[in-house]
Amino acid sequence: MGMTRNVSLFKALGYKGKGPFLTFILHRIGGIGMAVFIAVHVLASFMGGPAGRFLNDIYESWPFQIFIYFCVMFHAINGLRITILDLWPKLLEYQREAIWVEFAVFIPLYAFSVYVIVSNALTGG
Amino acid sequence: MKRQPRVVPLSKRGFNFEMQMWLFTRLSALAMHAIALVAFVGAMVMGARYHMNFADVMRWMFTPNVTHVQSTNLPDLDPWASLFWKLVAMALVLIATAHGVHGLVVIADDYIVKPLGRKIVRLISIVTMIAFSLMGLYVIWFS
Amino acid sequence: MKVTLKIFRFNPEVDKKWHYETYHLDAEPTDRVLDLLEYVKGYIDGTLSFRRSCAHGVCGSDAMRINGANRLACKTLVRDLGDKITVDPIMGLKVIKDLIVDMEPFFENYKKVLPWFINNSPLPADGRERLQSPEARERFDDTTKCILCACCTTSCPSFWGSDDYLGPAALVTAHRFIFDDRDEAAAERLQIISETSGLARCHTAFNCTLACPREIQITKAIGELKLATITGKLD
Amino acid sequence: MANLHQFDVVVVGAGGAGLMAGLYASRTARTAVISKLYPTRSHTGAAQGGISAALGNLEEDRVEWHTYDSVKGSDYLGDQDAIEFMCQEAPQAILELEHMGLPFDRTPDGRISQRPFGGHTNNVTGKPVRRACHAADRTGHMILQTLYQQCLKNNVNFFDEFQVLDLLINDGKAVGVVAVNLADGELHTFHAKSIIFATGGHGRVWEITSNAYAYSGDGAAIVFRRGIPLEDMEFFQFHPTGIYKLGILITEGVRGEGGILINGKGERFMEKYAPRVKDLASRDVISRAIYLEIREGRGINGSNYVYLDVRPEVVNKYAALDGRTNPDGSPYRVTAEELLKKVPDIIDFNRVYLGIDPMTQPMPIQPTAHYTMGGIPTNQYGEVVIDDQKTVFPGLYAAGEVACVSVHGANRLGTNSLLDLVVFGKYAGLRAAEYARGVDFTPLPSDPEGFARQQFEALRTGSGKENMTDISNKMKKVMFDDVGVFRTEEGMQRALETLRELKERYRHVRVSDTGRIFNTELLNAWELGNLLDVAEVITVSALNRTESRGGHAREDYPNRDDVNWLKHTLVWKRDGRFEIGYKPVVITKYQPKERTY
Repeated sequence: MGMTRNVSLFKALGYKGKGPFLTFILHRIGGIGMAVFIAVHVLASFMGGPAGRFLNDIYESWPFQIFIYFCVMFHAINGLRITILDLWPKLLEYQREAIWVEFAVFIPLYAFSVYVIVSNALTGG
Repeated sequence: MKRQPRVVPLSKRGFNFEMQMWLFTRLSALAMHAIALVAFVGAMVMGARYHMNFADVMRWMFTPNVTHVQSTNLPDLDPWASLFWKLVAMALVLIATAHGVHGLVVIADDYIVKPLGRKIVRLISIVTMIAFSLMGLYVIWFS
Repeated sequence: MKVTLKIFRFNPEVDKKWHYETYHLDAEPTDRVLDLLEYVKGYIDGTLSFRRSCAHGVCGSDAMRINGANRLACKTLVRDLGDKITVDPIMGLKVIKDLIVDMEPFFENYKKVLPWFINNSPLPADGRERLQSPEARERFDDTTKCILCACCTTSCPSFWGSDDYLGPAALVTAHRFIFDDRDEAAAERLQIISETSGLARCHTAFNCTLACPREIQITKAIGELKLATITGKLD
Repeated sequence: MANLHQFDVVVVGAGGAGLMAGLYASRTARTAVISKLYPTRSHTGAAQGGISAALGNLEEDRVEWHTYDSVKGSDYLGDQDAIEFMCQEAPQAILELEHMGLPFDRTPDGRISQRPFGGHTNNVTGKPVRRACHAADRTGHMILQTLYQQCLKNNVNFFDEFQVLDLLINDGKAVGVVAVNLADGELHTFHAKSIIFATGGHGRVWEITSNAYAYSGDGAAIVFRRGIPLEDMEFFQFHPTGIYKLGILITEGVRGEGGILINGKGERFMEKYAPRVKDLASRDVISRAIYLEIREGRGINGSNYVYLDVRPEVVNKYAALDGRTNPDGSPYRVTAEELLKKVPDIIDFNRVYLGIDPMTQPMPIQPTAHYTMGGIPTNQYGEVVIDDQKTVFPGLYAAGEVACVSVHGANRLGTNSLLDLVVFGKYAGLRAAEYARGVDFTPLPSDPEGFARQQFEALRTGSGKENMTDISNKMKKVMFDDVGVFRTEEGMQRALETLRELKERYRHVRVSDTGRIFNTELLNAWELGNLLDVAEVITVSALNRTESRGGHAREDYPNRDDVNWLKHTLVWKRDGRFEIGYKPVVITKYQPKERTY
């Protein structure tokens, strides 16, 4: 009887959460992105040879760099927010402000990184 | 009215593996931030200001391993390849692998509910964690 | 004002698949979404099914997803939504009919945290109340407000993943008892909620806190529980 | 019959009284609680202000004072033996709730906190007394949650979202109930030794009401159809302070904390109507005062509402004028922050529904239909008594708002409703279990589901075209206009005619949903039938009583008439006709006298 639990990934992403929900999603994306990158990177360094160099070329390309910088920076800054709030739950009442601070730190930092990456790519390093 | 402080003894407060890993995830995050900071300060002391660009400093902070900076214009690679940085980089790899693998387990826990499934995930994760830690250590030691 | 109301419809006896039905209504800005649903049911389509009772946000019957976020239909006013309103059932529980979902898993999770007062010590010799300071009472005041509407639990991404997660509502209930200094089963409860299906699955997405119609600081309550498992301190 | 269940005790309704009865019965008997809502959705949860008991935690208070206040509040129609019993049991009942973990607010020395409430007085000084035990303005919520939790702990069998449709009687005894499982539309028969009705009131008969949609008088209508009389149905309480137009309740606790009623001319008008306790007079008195102010054009902007003002500066001003003091003798003063702690939900309601901040603006209020004083006649042990000879109907019990003990008489004292359901819920549960221990199951009548099925099928398969919302709205309007705060012969006759017209139309009501799964339309149609039946009984009773007393205020008979009317009304329906009987009011210590505040 009835429909099964009605949560597809699409539906879940469609939930109108606010800032913290978005950061939660991005944190996961960042974490998984990094895990894959580091795994491949370590594997490539460990193996060496042509395969390693091929992988090296991929993650030295600028679009990949933009992606992985996002993963690292966002995961790190958001992780710091979560850690601070988690260890001092009293601060959780200020979670809205915490999100603002987080973006105030992340956006300029990441924008600068993207600028550097893109300008390096355009000038050929 | 006077109140007795209420404290649950360690064995009964539910501080089990799950919560230990929860705490570890937070503490390891702080540790990684600290290591990145140390790497950054170290890089500045070792002359990164004159010889490296932003991207290279970032890469060095990400893992303070000499291979991450050897293609830059640094005149003297020796301080960057010291035992100290090797140990720092290896500590980071160990912490990061544990942190990351546990993160993946947490994600898997959200979707895999059956006890057997969870056991399998944990088994795979432990194997993966050890393998990648060893590979990481190997790469750093011999670079 | 003219309002376009889009409602999730699913009749298990007729439909294979759900669909949206759109209604065009006249509404006052101060109308509750519940008033609109009642109007549709009363004058346009009597088969529309939803739960409701008190109609002013204290019974917790009419939790639904309104314009994408969980709220109580009786506590959400048209003026705060604009003229396009979409109503869906809450997520993560089986849809039985239209906006009615199967609440059993939700209550099952609630029952897992021993949601009742436990104190097996003898009563005060004079037979009167157990004493409790106003500060000690204040400690768990926030979490006594829960009306079990399920807005929080069904807004939680971990709960969407699987209903094995106890969910915010059950943890809020655990908090209400664990931090009550008259209760004696804090240790038992802490051990129940610190399992994989409990605290560790809270990833602080805050959807629960923002969805709560009683404005309970749910994430904070769960945060305090997490620390309690580590420090053991219940003050 | 596939769906037959057998229990010693079956409780119908899972509000405060039902859960209390279920909890106490389940200690010694196999008990089931059947409810059309999840228990935590019951309307007990909406009760705000408090539950009274002469605990004397903050100042001197006595059970006798509580008793007298209740008798006086009831306008001398309450049965004094029952009131004495309730007030005597009150402190123990409150303490038991505390022992079950109910989180009452606390005094600085750790005891249950109490606050003043309408009609609660120190009988010596005549000043308001702190008697209402409270948990912020969520006392009912805490009671409901605590009792539900204790029932879970005690493994009470819950049948959630089962609507009871019929009472089964065999051999002059109550032997069971028939219910429909809303989830799949299946009928279930519950065979029991004792049956406790705790289905709540019927405030949805009126247009402006603080009551839940679920308050459709199901219990009263079901037993009435089965030949049980209803008592004192003309008495219904209109709470003076409902949010304008919506009817959502603003607790008397707001006035207990110092809130003041203000008319369109900016006057504190309660000084005229109740010179001694002013804004803390009994509810019927204040509701009528508001109506009179409005009628004489002193509503806000000449409209039909007045203000309830709880802005701290106003509270402090009038508290100083009244010479109000704290328990330690210092002058009473409040800050916005303290008020916010004491009545948080009220402030929330105002912000959500009116966009008003009560700390800076007064709240627009009007009287709202609130509480059923009448109902199924019972004695103080919850046993249903079916005539003036105290004849008990075997196996049938009632408690809570659906019952008429009668402790509320013509007007209920604020906070006595929660007390009523706790005390009489408990005793009904205990008695029902005790009775069940001593008897065997009486067999069910043949085709037990027949009557229920016939009612349901008639609605489901009817070919009528009448819109039920229309019928319902007409009923609510006529009841509010003509059988509301003030009543006249002419108005009530008109109401009765309209009701009979509506009942005729109801026979042709259209139910478009023919499904079985969660057919809420069918359910609502059935509930409307109950409301119409109950509305008719109310009007018939009210027309019959040619006096004014408590919640029953007639303009054509403005005075209380103790010579002719110091008696309870009983109404039966026999062979399609109403029969009215009476039973005497029990008077022990308190002789009727004029009621002033």
